Amino acid sequence: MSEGAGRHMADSVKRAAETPDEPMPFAELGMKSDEYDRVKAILGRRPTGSELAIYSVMWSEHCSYKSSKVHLRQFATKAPASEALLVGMGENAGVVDIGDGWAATFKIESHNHPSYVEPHQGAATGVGGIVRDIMSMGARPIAVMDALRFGAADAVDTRRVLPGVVEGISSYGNCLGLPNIGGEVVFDPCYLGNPLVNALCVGLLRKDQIKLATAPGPGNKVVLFGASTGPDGIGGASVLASATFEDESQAKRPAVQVGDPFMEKLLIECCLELYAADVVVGIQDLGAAGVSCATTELAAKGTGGMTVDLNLVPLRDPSLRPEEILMSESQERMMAVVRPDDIPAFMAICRRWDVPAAVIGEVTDTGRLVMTWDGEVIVDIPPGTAADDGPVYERPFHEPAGQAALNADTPDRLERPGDLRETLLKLLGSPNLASKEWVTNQYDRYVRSNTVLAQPADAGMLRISEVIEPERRSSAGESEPATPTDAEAGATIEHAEPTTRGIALATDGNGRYAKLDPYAGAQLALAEAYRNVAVTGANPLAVTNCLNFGSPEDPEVMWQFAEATRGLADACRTLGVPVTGGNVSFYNQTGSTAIHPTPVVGVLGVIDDVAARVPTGFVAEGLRVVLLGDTRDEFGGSEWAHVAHRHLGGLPPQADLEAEKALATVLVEAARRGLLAGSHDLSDGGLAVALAESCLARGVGATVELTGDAFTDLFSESASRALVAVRPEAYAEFASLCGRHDVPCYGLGTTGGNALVVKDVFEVPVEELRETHTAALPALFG
Amino acid sequence: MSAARVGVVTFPGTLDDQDAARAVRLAGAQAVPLWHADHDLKGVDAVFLPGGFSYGDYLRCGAISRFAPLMDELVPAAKAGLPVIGTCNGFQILCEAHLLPGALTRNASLHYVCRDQLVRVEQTATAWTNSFASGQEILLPVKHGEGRYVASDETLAALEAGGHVVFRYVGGNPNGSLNDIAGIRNEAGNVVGLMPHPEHAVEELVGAPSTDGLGFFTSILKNLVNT
Amino acid sequence: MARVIVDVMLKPEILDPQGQAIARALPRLGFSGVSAVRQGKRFEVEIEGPADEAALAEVRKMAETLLANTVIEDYDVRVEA
Amino acid sequence: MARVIVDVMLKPEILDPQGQAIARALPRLGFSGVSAVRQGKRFEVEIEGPADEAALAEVRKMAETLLANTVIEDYDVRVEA
Ligand SMILES: Nc1ncnc2c1ncn2[C@@H]1O[C@H](COP(=O)(O)OP(=O)(O)O)[C@@H](O)[C@H]1O
Ligand SMILES: [Mg+2]
Repeated sequence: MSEGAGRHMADSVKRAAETPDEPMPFAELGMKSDEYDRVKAILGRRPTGSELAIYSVMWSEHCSYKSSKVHLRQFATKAPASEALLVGMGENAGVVDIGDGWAATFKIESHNHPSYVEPHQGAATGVGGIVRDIMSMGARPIAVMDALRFGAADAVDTRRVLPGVVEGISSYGNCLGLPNIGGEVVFDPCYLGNPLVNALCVGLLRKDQIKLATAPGPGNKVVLFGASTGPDGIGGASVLASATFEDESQAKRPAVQVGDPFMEKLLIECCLELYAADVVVGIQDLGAAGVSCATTELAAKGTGGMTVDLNLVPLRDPSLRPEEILMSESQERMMAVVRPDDIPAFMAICRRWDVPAAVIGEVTDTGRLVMTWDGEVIVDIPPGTAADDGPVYERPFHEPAGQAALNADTPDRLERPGDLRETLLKLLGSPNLASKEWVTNQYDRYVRSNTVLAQPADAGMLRISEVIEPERRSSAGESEPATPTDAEAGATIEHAEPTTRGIALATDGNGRYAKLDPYAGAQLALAEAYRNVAVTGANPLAVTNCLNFGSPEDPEVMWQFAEATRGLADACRTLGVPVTGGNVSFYNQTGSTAIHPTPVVGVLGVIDDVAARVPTGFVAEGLRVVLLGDTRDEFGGSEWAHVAHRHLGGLPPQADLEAEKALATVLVEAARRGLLAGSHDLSDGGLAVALAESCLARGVGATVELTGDAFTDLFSESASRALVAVRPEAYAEFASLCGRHDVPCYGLGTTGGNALVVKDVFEVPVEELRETHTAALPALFG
Repeated sequence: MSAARVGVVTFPGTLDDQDAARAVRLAGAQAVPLWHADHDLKGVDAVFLPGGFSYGDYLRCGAISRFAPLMDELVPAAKAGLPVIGTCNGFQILCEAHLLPGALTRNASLHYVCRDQLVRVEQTATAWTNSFASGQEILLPVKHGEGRYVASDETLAALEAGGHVVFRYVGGNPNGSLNDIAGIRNEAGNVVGLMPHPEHAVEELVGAPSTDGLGFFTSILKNLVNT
Repeated sequence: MARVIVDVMLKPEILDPQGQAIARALPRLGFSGVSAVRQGKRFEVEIEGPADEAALAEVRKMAETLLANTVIEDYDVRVEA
Repeated sequence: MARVIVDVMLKPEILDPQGQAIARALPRLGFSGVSAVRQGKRFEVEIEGPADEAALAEVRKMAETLLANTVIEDYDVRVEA
């Protein structure tokens, strides 16, 4: 029935008023009947198909955080006072003051499920999405990181998922010119059907250039720019488009989104030039829920009203219905609010970068978001009701039935090894502890020329040295005289001299610890990332987090979530580092079996002078090897229990946050005074693995002596510990610094030679360590 | 007398232009931005075609860029003797533009590779390598997915016979290049292309653990002063 | 000995950034009259025996499981003319 | 409106690691009887007018200068059957 213009009429507001009882497919769109009733109450009538599209996506778990909100609030209410925090939770990404007028914005986000369905594209678009979040704050993205979790390394499906995910991250991030400065690769059978792909991006901007997602100023124009809108990721909306009209065109609607990193690179440069030209009043990236989300959020945070003509949205597929346009998750799109006088300049910059752009609407002060299609009003809603007033659930939770038994099954019953040399090699060659070079060699870590530390390092570190003004100027080829980018012929590339300042970033998370005790597990994740930043000499400042859990409708999962958020919020307060933003990923489960609760925590720190950064490991011979922190008999959730016995039980290591804080203070101060020649934090695999990795860093061996039980000393995973290499002449000063802060400090031995020697226990040539460490992943993945 | 002026070209998708400009400045020259859409070389003394993913590396690396208006100016200028260097994507563009023979294809490993790579300087008689000693081994990062140099047997034989292979990988070939070729030059020696990145090995603190890349920039300065 | 051709193209509804970039570049290169370009893959599979129904069925299975990613791609198998 | 197909394959003397990797993987996946695989590109070019000789000449030029790198690749242009 495609006569006439070949286009069906859309369900209009007028029609909705006339057909109040027409059944709408809210359930198919994942909406509960009480939620649907609320929409009707808000509007005083049934919603149109387009309105239902908007409410259903905006009130989805993903966009509204309806199950997590009540718990996430603690990050704000318990947040420590922080002078560095410029923009906190609730914006696209948090912003922190890093000194000298510079600010950094960073955030981590999940793209788990899409990466299982289509690993390459899922992971690639995960990177693309988080990069746009950072751009929308007014920043230049300067680096990415990726925290990954897969099923068992030798599982057949892992061989499909891992190479695809890595290739997706590699192809997208490399093409954007963003150095990849760190991340994690962890294997555990619990992630087999639910791999985790958490991508982090950090951006840099001047403190006074922060942009916000807001649409103020009636009369200002709404511009959609970037890729055209196609039928990507709108599985649900097709139901709607065909529900009220029998329609033949809706058969093929892919759930998979394909990324175009080249378009995103153009968008980055285009946005930066738009910001520099000061032609952007407000800006929002298009991610989940696409145009629905961008228009409702911009309008809700601005003057409160907006009109949009959906016919003006540039389409890749002309058969798209308005409901589908609203829900499309096509990648590489942004929405800006622009003063009418600035439109010519805005469009000229977009043209210069080959970025398609279209004015699709206008800001109003009516308090209504009004959208039209073929001249008819199809949406007329108060935008805040969709963007901010979504449902909030106090989901029931209780401790899992097996939790007490799990905690009672301690590793004490496990047989401890006689041959510790063999144990070390077994751990070092196990997929979780083996070298991740197979992965990281596929990532560009050098582009932008500011990478001070990257793989293999405890934290990635970047020098702050950025061009403030867009430097690439054309002297010809632009017709509009209004173009703000015309520059004199022969202009040299403008630049800011590199500062000495730097930022460091680390992400960590341990699902086994969190499974044993989600409260402590989340704290340990934070403690490890915090420690990884501090061992490089940077002062930890702020936190982002990605909370990966099973179904919130399962009270046992919800308990894990409640405990983890409580633990993380408490630890942030104790350590004095606020949460600036993050992401929740629920429903990571296969059938009724959830993944281990996996809070992944990212910490950002600042170092005044990157020349004072402490490299990872043993960099020279003749250094004193010093262990900081106390070692207890702690094997619950340890890598040893996992590798040697496939055992998970007992309690995770104790999270002593005061000790963690003291350790960081000592590390940062010692770095500032130039006392440390090298360092490495202790985590999975304990001292033995830290020693081995330190030797591998530059091929320098070491001889150390233990005082307690060798197995415990070598393999326990007690937290709040680090290994440092100190020049002999600096040792006294360093030891007294430790004393002043009550940080236990044990001289273990000296660096040098071609082997790791643990006196009276074992000796392993560095080459043998290297062979074991590097062979594992290539053997599995080719 | 003003400093030597080295043009640094930006195509859509170029990534290492800032880095190249910084390296040019570190060496004491002036970096002049050249925009792909301009028909204007701005009177520069030499041109650096930096790495990246121009046009997303779509179709083939460098295939679309070589049609840029700027290339209409650059190709005749290079043929007339203007010193030009292309690194990584810049090398690919030079091959696509037929300023250098052969082609760069998908790495034999089928993976993108980023690593610190030892490279032997085989030829110092070029505008960009005269500061090096012949046979000198230098450490530069490679980072590319399509760096495997291929050419017909005749071309390869001619390159070798003429001494036009300027750089060779040593201690492992990262991409399967024929004859371990990392970089080549044209007949006249003013046009050089290589896959490794000198601009990422110019400062102690950042990039690869080496400052060997500086030699490229001191070479071109020496060359410009001498002419 | 026979040669079987497997053509693999992105499904029509899936974004083809490469094809789009080529199509956008064409006018600048002086080519007009092209409304769209899509880029896909072509495989030449040399089989040892004759290209009979059994062999083709085998290649089809190969296309389905290995050569094409059927989440986003369609394929077509034929004996070379 | 017509569709012109451009097939681009590496010249036979140029190593094709992608094709080789596929050929090597086949036996592991249970496929036998394949002696070689080569991977190339297939372009679908939609032209606005009819696929007459003039249009084909234009596409051939496009293939020669842009779609294929004739240093290493051969191409074939044809109207879709
Ligand atoms: N997925 C990844 N992406 C980028 N870098 C990674 C990734 N996985 C590991 N790395 C890097 O490899 C190095 C070693 O990793 P790992 O052994 O997990 O470090 P740690 O034990 O200190 O957390 C680190 O520099 C880390 O940032
Ligand atoms: Mg670490």
